[in-house]
Amino acid sequence: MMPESFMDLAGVWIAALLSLCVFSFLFKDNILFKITEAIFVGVSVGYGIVLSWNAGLHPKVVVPFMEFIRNYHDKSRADFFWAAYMVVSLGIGVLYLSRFSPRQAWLSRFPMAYLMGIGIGIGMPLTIQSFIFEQMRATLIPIVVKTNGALDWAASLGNIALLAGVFSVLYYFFFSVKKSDPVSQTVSRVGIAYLMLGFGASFALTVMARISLLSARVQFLKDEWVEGTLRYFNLL
Amino acid sequence: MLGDVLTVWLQRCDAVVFDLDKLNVFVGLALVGAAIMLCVSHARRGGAVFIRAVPGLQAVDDALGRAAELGRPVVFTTGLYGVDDVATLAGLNILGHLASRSAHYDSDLMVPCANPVVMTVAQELVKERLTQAGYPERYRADNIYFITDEQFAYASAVCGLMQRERPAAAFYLGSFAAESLLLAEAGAGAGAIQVAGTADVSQIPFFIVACDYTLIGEELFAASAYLSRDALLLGSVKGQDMAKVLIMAALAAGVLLLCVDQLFGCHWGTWFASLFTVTEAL
Amino acid sequence: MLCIGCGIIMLLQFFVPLEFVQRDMLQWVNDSAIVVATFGLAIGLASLVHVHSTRIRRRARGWALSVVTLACATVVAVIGLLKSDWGPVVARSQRYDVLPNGVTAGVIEVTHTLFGYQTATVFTNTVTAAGVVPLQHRSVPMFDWFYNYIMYPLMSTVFALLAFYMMTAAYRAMRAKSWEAGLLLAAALIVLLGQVPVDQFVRLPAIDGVSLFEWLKLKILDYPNTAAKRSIIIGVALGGLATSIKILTGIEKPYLGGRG
Amino acid sequence: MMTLVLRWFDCNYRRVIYVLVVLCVLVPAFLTVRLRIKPAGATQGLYDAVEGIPAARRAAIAKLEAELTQSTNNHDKLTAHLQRLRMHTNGVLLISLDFDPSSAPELTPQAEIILRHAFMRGIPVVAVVVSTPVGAQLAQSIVDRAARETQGRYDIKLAGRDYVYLGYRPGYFNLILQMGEDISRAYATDYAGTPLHDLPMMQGIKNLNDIDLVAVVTGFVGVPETWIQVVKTKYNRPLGMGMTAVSVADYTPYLHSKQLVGLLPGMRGAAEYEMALDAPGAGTRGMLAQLASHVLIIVLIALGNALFFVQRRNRS
Repeated sequence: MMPESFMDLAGVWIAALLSLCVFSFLFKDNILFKITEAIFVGVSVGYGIVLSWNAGLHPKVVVPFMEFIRNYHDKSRADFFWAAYMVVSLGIGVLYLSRFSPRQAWLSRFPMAYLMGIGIGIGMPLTIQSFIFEQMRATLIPIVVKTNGALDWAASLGNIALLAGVFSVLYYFFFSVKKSDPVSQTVSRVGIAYLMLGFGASFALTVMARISLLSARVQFLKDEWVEGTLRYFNLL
Repeated sequence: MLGDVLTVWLQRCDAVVFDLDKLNVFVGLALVGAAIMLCVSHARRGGAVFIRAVPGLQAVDDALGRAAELGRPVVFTTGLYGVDDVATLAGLNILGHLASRSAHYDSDLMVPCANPVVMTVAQELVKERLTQAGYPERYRADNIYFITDEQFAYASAVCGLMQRERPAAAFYLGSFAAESLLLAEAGAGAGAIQVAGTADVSQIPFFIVACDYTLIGEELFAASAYLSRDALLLGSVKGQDMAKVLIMAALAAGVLLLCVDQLFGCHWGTWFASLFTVTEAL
Repeated sequence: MLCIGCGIIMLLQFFVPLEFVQRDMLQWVNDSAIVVATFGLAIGLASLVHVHSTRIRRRARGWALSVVTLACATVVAVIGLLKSDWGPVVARSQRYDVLPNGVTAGVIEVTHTLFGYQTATVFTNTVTAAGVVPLQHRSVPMFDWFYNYIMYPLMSTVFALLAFYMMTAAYRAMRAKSWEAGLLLAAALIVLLGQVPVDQFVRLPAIDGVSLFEWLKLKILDYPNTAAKRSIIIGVALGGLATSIKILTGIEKPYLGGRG
Repeated sequence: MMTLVLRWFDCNYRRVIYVLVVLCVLVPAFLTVRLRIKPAGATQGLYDAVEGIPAARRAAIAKLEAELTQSTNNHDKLTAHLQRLRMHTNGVLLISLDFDPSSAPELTPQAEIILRHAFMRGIPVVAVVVSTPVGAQLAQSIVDRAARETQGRYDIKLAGRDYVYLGYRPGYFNLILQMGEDISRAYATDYAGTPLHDLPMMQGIKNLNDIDLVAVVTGFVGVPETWIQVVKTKYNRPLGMGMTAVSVADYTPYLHSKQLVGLLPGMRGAAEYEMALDAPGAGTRGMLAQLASHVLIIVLIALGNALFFVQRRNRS
């Protein structure tokens, strides 16, 4: 890979040096990492501001609102409601600024409550639907499986193992039951066993993805930084 | 006659105000809600509720005490997400209880935030709790601050914070994504006692491996009840368990019906399973 | 109160089948949340500026870093918010795209503008005997350059630190201190062995057409992993619902400083 | 002496491990070793499907010709279809590169080797991105590079003639559904803005029926289901996939139920594919690093446990 222009070459060098500074943190916290961290935080905050304007507020609210004001005479009733709602939202948002005055700070609770209420309200039915119901439907499997009229041992045992796991883990999570008798203790333990096997497996499963990330960084340093620079100056 | 009227009426309703395809979700929500509210009202009338020990939470006091002894700060984070995320709200609830307890110790409670709204809620919460506990002067607004909402910029800033401030205890309670292990390993490197809890299934293994105590999934939501020992909150945990009993019963019934299907070739189980389908609007 | 009201309205809207409610109203609420959250961002920025400016004023340890942070944020924000035709061109370059057989396929012209938000690429296709040859004009705002050469490399490098941290975490904490930890360890080892082609180096029995460890890995993923995940998800959903109900009914009010 | 070393290691184990990890990843980056990996069934399935695209096209043409001679109804429609099929006698591959930079390290080698394979066999390629705007530029560079660096039936692979890159459009469910009916309804223009009817290659490709294999390389959950629903269930076209190692386990059932012709698991899938094609590349290099790191982590876990048990015995 060769940088296309001088700006790209400069960029690749900056990117490479910043990457090395981040890796230096592994050895020891040092001034280079501190500078990199400051740059990272700063740039990302700036980026966040630009994004929330250019990909959120501006196209979704400001542009339609301006358009509404310009052609308000041929707008439908729904559009009027929308505009009014936006003005109200603006009002709720402005209440946030009351935080800057110590005496009126309690007003800022309204926007917080408003955002929380919306989030919770939208979330509740979706939780039931996509978490509880979906998972329950997936768990509804028979413990006796027949294929072509004959008992399918492997499938049946597999289903039993799965169901035993789901029930015992659910039981492990019971909070208000005193689990002092040996039966419930055993069930809880089976639950923990399932949990631990599951966690160990997921941990190990992600190793590959993380190593690929590191490989990609190393590849970047080798291909684009070292080889790219050499190619740019026709040394390779 | 009455049936006809009802059907017509229901059909009309279907078109206007209520989506009958989603009736099952409504019933589910109502059942869970009823279970929780029943137990809460039972608790309000003075019914005692037992709640089992949650290992991570017993360590909270030790961790806070240790921080005070060493004169080092305590770091608390709720993760990347905003207040529309329930796990974040659960984390904030715990932050409230933690603030009440840490008030007696006078150790710095640092809350670096990745979401500005969470920051404002956290500030309000800690201030209120410290005032209730009688130490309003211990509230330092600068300790609860916004860093950035970018995942890895936030993670690197918190890693740096861990290395420089060397907190005695670190709490990660809320919603986390891939940054979970970055935070937890940086904290472990700084020698902090770490308590983590998240509802995000894919991040629990990392916390389990790297932290001293981990609240697994649902334990995060029960934590505020456990810490406060408040009767109403305990009641709601009981309600949660009741709802779980309902779900387990439904599962058991469904599995049995499906077995009957397999053995006798009928379709009761499939019908039962279809109760849990929701037609997705495309 | 507001919280309860909004919550219940949004909860009920889910069940109303009107197209207006299902599509437009959700959109509206989304827009409204964007407006309100923008003020939240303003508060967050105020907090950021306050923390850093206090540090700079007091000349606290590392105050120069605070200057760097604030400067970077300002520069990126200004560059991204201004329109691209307001500012000067920072750099201009031309490149001939040469194919492996030596034919010049086209000219790519790149300009870097100081201001602006998105890269604009204009293609002018010219048809020649060899087929379609693109002539490309690309205008890259510095904002985009910042993303490509500062933000993205930093994001992926910090993400890549996880490769190191996984190793240390595994070494430090994956020890068979108890039977639970032992199970976790065993599952992890089996899956690790199943992930890489071990059977190329060691002769292993094969089951169902895959090598032993891979078979074991699939079984662990199919049964314990799925069972654990499912129950956790169901539990978490219930816990979430309980917390939602507590907040909607005012048993817990985080925004009012807890109970009361 | 031994205790001294152990104590030193206990203090500095982090740095030692970090150096080892760097070695594990750095050394393979400079090596091109031919790993003796035997492609697993799932990988071989996708390889065979790509390899078999020209044959599948010939079969499809023959079947349609036979149908035309036998029946008379739908004559115009069938003739038009046959004409389109005859324009690309080598068949057509549709590839979707649905990943963003975070999963790109694992998935780029997969996409690259599938593209190279197609280009080597002279199979025209339609490339799309359906689920992430961020990935559009990335995907373009992958497709362009594969085209530039592959020597195939034609010396040079040209955009518009040998491959078409359509870019990203929002709303993936409807997008995929529309592609089944008419690709030009889903994508009016290609990524560069040229209308599809101006592209020579697209004359012979109207919808999914003119495509012999759909390959989806994706790092998102939910997107594969949609592809399966539309491509397999609705239009019954062959479908293969490439995924990150993490999400593969969730989709193996589709492989067993024969809804997918093949499934590449992460970096390993790419390496196996490269071996099947006998063209070691990024996947093989990556796999070498994976192998080394997996061995390292296993050794570290073993070492940690050994030290733990030794310490415990010493104490008791």
